[in-house]
Amino acid sequence: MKVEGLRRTFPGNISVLAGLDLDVAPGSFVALLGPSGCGKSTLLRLVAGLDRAEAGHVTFTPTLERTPGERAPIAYVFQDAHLLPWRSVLDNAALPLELTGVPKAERQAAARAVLEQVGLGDATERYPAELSGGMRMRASLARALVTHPRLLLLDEPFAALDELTRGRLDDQLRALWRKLGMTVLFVTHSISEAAYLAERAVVLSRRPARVVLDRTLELPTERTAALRTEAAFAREARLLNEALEQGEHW
Amino acid sequence: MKVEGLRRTFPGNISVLAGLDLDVAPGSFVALLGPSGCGKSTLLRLVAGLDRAEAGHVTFTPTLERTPGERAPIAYVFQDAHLLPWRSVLDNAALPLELTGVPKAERQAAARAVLEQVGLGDATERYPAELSGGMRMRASLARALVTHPRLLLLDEPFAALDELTRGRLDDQLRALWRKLGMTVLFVTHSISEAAYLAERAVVLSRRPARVVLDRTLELPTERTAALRTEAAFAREARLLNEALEQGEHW
Amino acid sequence: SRQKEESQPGSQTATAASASTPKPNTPAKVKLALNWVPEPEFGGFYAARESGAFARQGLDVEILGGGAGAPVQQMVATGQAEFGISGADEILTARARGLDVIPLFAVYQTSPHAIMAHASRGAKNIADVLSSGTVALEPGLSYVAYLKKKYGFDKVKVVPYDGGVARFVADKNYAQQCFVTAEPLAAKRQGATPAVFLVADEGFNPYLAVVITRRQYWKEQPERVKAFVAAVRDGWRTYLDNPGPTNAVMAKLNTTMDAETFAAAAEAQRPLIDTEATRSQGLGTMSRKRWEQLAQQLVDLGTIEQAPAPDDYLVPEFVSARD
Amino acid sequence: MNRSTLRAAVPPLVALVVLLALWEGAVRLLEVPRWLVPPPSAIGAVGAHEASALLGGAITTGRSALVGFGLSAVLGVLVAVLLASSRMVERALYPYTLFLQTVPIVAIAPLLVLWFGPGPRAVAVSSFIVSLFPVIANTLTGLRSVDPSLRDMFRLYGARRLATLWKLELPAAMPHLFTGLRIASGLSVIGAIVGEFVAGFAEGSAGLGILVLGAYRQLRTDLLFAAVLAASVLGLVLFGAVSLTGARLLRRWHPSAQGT
Amino acid sequence: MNRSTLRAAVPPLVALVVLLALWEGAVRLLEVPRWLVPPPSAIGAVGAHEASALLGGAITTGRSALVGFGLSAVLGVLVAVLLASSRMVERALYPYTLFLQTVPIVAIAPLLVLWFGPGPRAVAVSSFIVSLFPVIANTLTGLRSVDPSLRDMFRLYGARRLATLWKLELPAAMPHLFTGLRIASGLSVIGAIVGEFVAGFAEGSAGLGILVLGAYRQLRTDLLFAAVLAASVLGLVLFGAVSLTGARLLRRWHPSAQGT
Ligand SMILES: Nc1ncnc2c1ncn2[C@@H]1O[C@H](COP(=O)(O)OP(=O)(O)OP(=O)(O)O)[C@@H](O)[C@H]1O
Ligand SMILES: Nc1ncnc2c1ncn2[C@@H]1O[C@H](COP(=O)(O)OP(=O)(O)OP(=O)(O)O)[C@@H](O)[C@H]1O
Ligand SMILES: [Mg+2]
Ligand SMILES: [Mg+2]
Repeated sequence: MKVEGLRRTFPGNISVLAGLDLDVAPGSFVALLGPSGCGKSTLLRLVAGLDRAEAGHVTFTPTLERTPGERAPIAYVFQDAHLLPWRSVLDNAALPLELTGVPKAERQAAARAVLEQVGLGDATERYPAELSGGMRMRASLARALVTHPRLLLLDEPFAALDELTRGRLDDQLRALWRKLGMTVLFVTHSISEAAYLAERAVVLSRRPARVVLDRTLELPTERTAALRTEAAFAREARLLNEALEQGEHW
Repeated sequence: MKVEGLRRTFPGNISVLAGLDLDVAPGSFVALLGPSGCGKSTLLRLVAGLDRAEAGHVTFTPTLERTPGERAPIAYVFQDAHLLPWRSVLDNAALPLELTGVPKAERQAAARAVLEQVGLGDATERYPAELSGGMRMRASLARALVTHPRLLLLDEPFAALDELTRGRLDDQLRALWRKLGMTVLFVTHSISEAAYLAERAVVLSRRPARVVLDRTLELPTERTAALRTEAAFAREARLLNEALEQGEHW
Repeated sequence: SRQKEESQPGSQTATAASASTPKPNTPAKVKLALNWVPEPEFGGFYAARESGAFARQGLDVEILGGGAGAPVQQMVATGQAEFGISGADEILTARARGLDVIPLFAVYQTSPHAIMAHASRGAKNIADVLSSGTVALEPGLSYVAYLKKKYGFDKVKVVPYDGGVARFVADKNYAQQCFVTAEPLAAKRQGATPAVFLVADEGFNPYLAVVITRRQYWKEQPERVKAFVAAVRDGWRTYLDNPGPTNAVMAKLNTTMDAETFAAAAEAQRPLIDTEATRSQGLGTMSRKRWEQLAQQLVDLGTIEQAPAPDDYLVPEFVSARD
Repeated sequence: MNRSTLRAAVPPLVALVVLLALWEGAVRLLEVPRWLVPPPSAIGAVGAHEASALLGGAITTGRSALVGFGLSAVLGVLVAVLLASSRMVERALYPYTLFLQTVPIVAIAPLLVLWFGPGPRAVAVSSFIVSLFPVIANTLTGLRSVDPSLRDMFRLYGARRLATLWKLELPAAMPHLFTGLRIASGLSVIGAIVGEFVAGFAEGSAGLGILVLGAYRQLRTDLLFAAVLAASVLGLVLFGAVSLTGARLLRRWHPSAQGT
Repeated sequence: MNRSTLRAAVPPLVALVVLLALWEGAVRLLEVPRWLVPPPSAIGAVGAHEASALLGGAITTGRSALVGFGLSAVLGVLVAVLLASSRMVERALYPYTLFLQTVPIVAIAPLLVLWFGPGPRAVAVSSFIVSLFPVIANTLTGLRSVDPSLRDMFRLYGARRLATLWKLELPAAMPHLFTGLRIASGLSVIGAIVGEFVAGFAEGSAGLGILVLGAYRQLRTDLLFAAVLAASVLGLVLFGAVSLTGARLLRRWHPSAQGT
């Protein structure tokens, strides 16, 4: 995936991206950090093709056209849950499969499995209005994971979760990535989460977003809770933190 | 504030609170932790009087009736921003004052000041749909702070914010609390944030929520970033973490 | 002497009335409610206004144009208007329902209600028309009920009358109810050749365009009512003599009707208004016997339960004892 | 008919009784003539006396209204979907759908009768024309009000036009759509009655419109009111059916149906 | 009239031209008799010829319709607010507001004429009655659809009933309300015309309803169509004004007005 010279300005002359470049190798796990309002969500939307840039473009090699039989090439966990209020959690999670024509029994089984993974196994029949904030985000995550996408875009999926749940889902996400090898773009505000999860971290500056730091993390592939206390981890976290502070004052 | 035997069950026999007791001295700063979906938001809603318990009650001493001239006795930062989509950020932040009859010039000045504090000084004229997720939460926070409430309920207000902004707002919130001496109930998923901010931490178990740990933190009143690296801080954090893990398995 | 006055020709009555009542300084304001838009059917009323006949009687008359289903009788009964225009059968029905309205002056001596069919069918009378094809009739009208009772509608297909003549023009086997001064002219204008048969010739002939007032008003203002009737009679005389100027006035109010149609309709209705009876009794005359006969017919049709006593609603001043 | 449905019927019935009592009292006290505003008791009496005519009329009219309403519901949604397909199409055509609503039925009745023949068909078409626009207008607003983020989500997952319509737009538009149907339910009855004024009388089964017209002509105000009330009951039945369906469909997720 | 307004006017005008061309062509090709469906050219000709009568009629009718529409808008919102005040009140009274919609105007015309006198007043009331219900129904749905969390927020800050109504419920109901007003705009014109059929004729200013009635009687189909078109134009003007106002008010925050 190659992002070249991306420019996006909102009405009112609000320049969010002013020529951003980013090159992401297939199968890599990239964490995206940056101050609130800097343009992370905007970038993700542009990558997903949900918004149009004034200049620049995003190209995918290999192309991200849907292949026959594939569930969905891209999945996106939005910053807000965006569930369909008239559907149960199960039917919400099964939606992407439904849209690609997977038979009912199969898609429900798949949705149930992934809901179990995110800890919503006992809430499959509830409606979004009956969930807590964190449960809604988890349902939304399940909806994204159910498709086994080739490109997974996550916009602060775990912000509303307690640290235990979050840690558990971190581990699951990384395991899934290692198993399936999809490309992951992960927006987070948590430096330690970024360091723990990603292979590579990109820190953006204040609006208009520019790349302050683009670093391949020097950490082992196998990651466990123990990693968080290691020196290498602390160094990476410090580097990220410094870059963030630097980006604040750009 | 005294919570006694609070019980709340949602349709479908979902017991969320099954007799919860909590005693909060006026002017204290309490952090509330617990797994996702355990009932924290429900508890806050009950305390705010937005929901009715089947049993038990919440009493306030001194009473929380609005005194003449007071802006609003309670303020609440909801887990989702809940801004009025048809109002600019400024008018959203000024809303509670508008509802208590503060004259226009005065309330706009107050709103502008508090928006400046949360870093939205240059977005006052924008509409909610034109904000990033983090900016929306900050606008919502500004709306709560503008009233100088006697009881401030915060439901994960900083979850969507980057760590720098979050740290800055943490400090501001604590400064405000020390200056005004209101009672604060602060729901968060971040153990370090809880330890850094609060005088006292309450950890809840899984649904139905029970108090696993209720501890007055042994930390100095004066808190700076340096505190985070001290041993006392680490100890408190470890205690909270243990309680959370314990609550998971209850 | 009353009777004598009545028997005199209309114009003389008017002069006599105006001579006997001193002209008030400020004319009395009254309202006349029509049951349709301005058309030759109401020519005499507009003529009375335009020629100054109302003014000479000390009246300032506001003419309220109506539309389809204008509730004229109710307006008169409740005092919304002092005078109104209605049909004799409707007046009797209204009385049976408790509206105390009384007839004063009948414009049409012969009812203009008719059935029209295409001349090409060669029908000689209504019985012929009703023996085949389609006929459009409006439910609830007393003359329709009369025809039904007399001939039955077994051989003809009855469809609702829609107020227009479009389907008539389109269908050679289509007949419909009509007002001799209206639909036949419209149909002719579109190239059809209608044959028109009066319902009156079948023995059902209610007065039409009858001026009514409220009994209460007659009691309180007998002179004014008489003056009004006199002016109306004057107006109709004026209109029958020379409809042109009044037509021009009405054409301004009702722009949907062109000058030729106005003239043609005025001509078509003349024999229905100016009859042998009016030549001897004066325009607008009504006979007690015809009212009684009509009342009996309505009872026979089941429209009303019992015939009202003639003395309850017929005021001798306006009714001829002769036939 | 379960318990809660029964309970739901109490307030309108209480209101009805209060209303009727006030009416009867007012008419008696003010000595309003019966031919002007008959008291409910008189209307009830004539209603009982003419029960079979009224029932027959209600069935005839109700059938036409139901067909008209059904057509409106189906075609209204279809047209709204078409209009919602692009702003261009909406701008070009939406104003003209309004045309249907501003045409006095009486003016196009001859065309209706020519095309559909006198009787129930033309009446149903009249009912349809009169009740169509509210369905279009409300459904269109509903389709246009879909949360853009949800739209994005569907686009992302490669949803086809039809799937987006079926699984996103129409469900999201439901609350609006049902408001449109509620309005259409009443209008379809009035459309049928007005249609009957002009085009409706198939021998042997006079609809309420014919009854109204006849009663009006004959100044039988009590019968007139009875027929009008029968029409209202028809409208209420349709309205109630629409509302119940709506409440049932929306109950678990839309605030407008909460607490019903 | 700025540029974007002008640009917005292009699609409907193009649609109009296409429509008229099709119509003219069809009428000529199929040799439809002029008294049945006149071609647009004939309607245009008679429209030009009777321009002053049509204009006068449109002004008379328009005035009544405007008054009726205004009353509907104001009272409709008030009634909806009343109904929204409690489920009990809604259940008890909402069905009866439907009554207004199912009453054939002809049936209550005598009452209207008696209470308001023949002429513009009664016509305006007729327009009002016909156009009221959609405003009620839509506003009510709108008021009921307010996000419950926003309601909570207002409760928390001790908002009084009136402030909640004014600052939360009505703004939130705006998209629904404007849909109701759009429907009411067309209905108010038809209500005025039907009112004129029965009650409308004040000297010197025959409304479009009277023109329609007369033209119909005289089988002047071209004039009839011209009058009906004039009525539609009236409706469109009202509709356009409502839509523009709505779009302006909702532009910055509601998806239904985005991209207009
Ligand atoms: N209206 C409702 N109907 C049914 N269940 C509900 C309803 N509202 C909340 N719940 C359930 O109550 C439980 C507690 O919800 P609550 O929002 O209080 O959780 P929470 O502690 O705030 O979680 P989170 O950290 O994820 O926000 C959840 O299991 C939720 O599914
Ligand atoms: N529709 C819009 N109109 C105007 N400005 C917009 C619009 N959408 C986004 N913006 C602005 O663009 C900027 C970037 O927004 P974006 O959502 O990408 O931020 P973000 O990096 O995701 O922030 P956060 O971490 O708070 O979610 C913000 O300043 C926001 O106000
Ligand atoms: Mg964002
Ligand atoms: Mg919560």
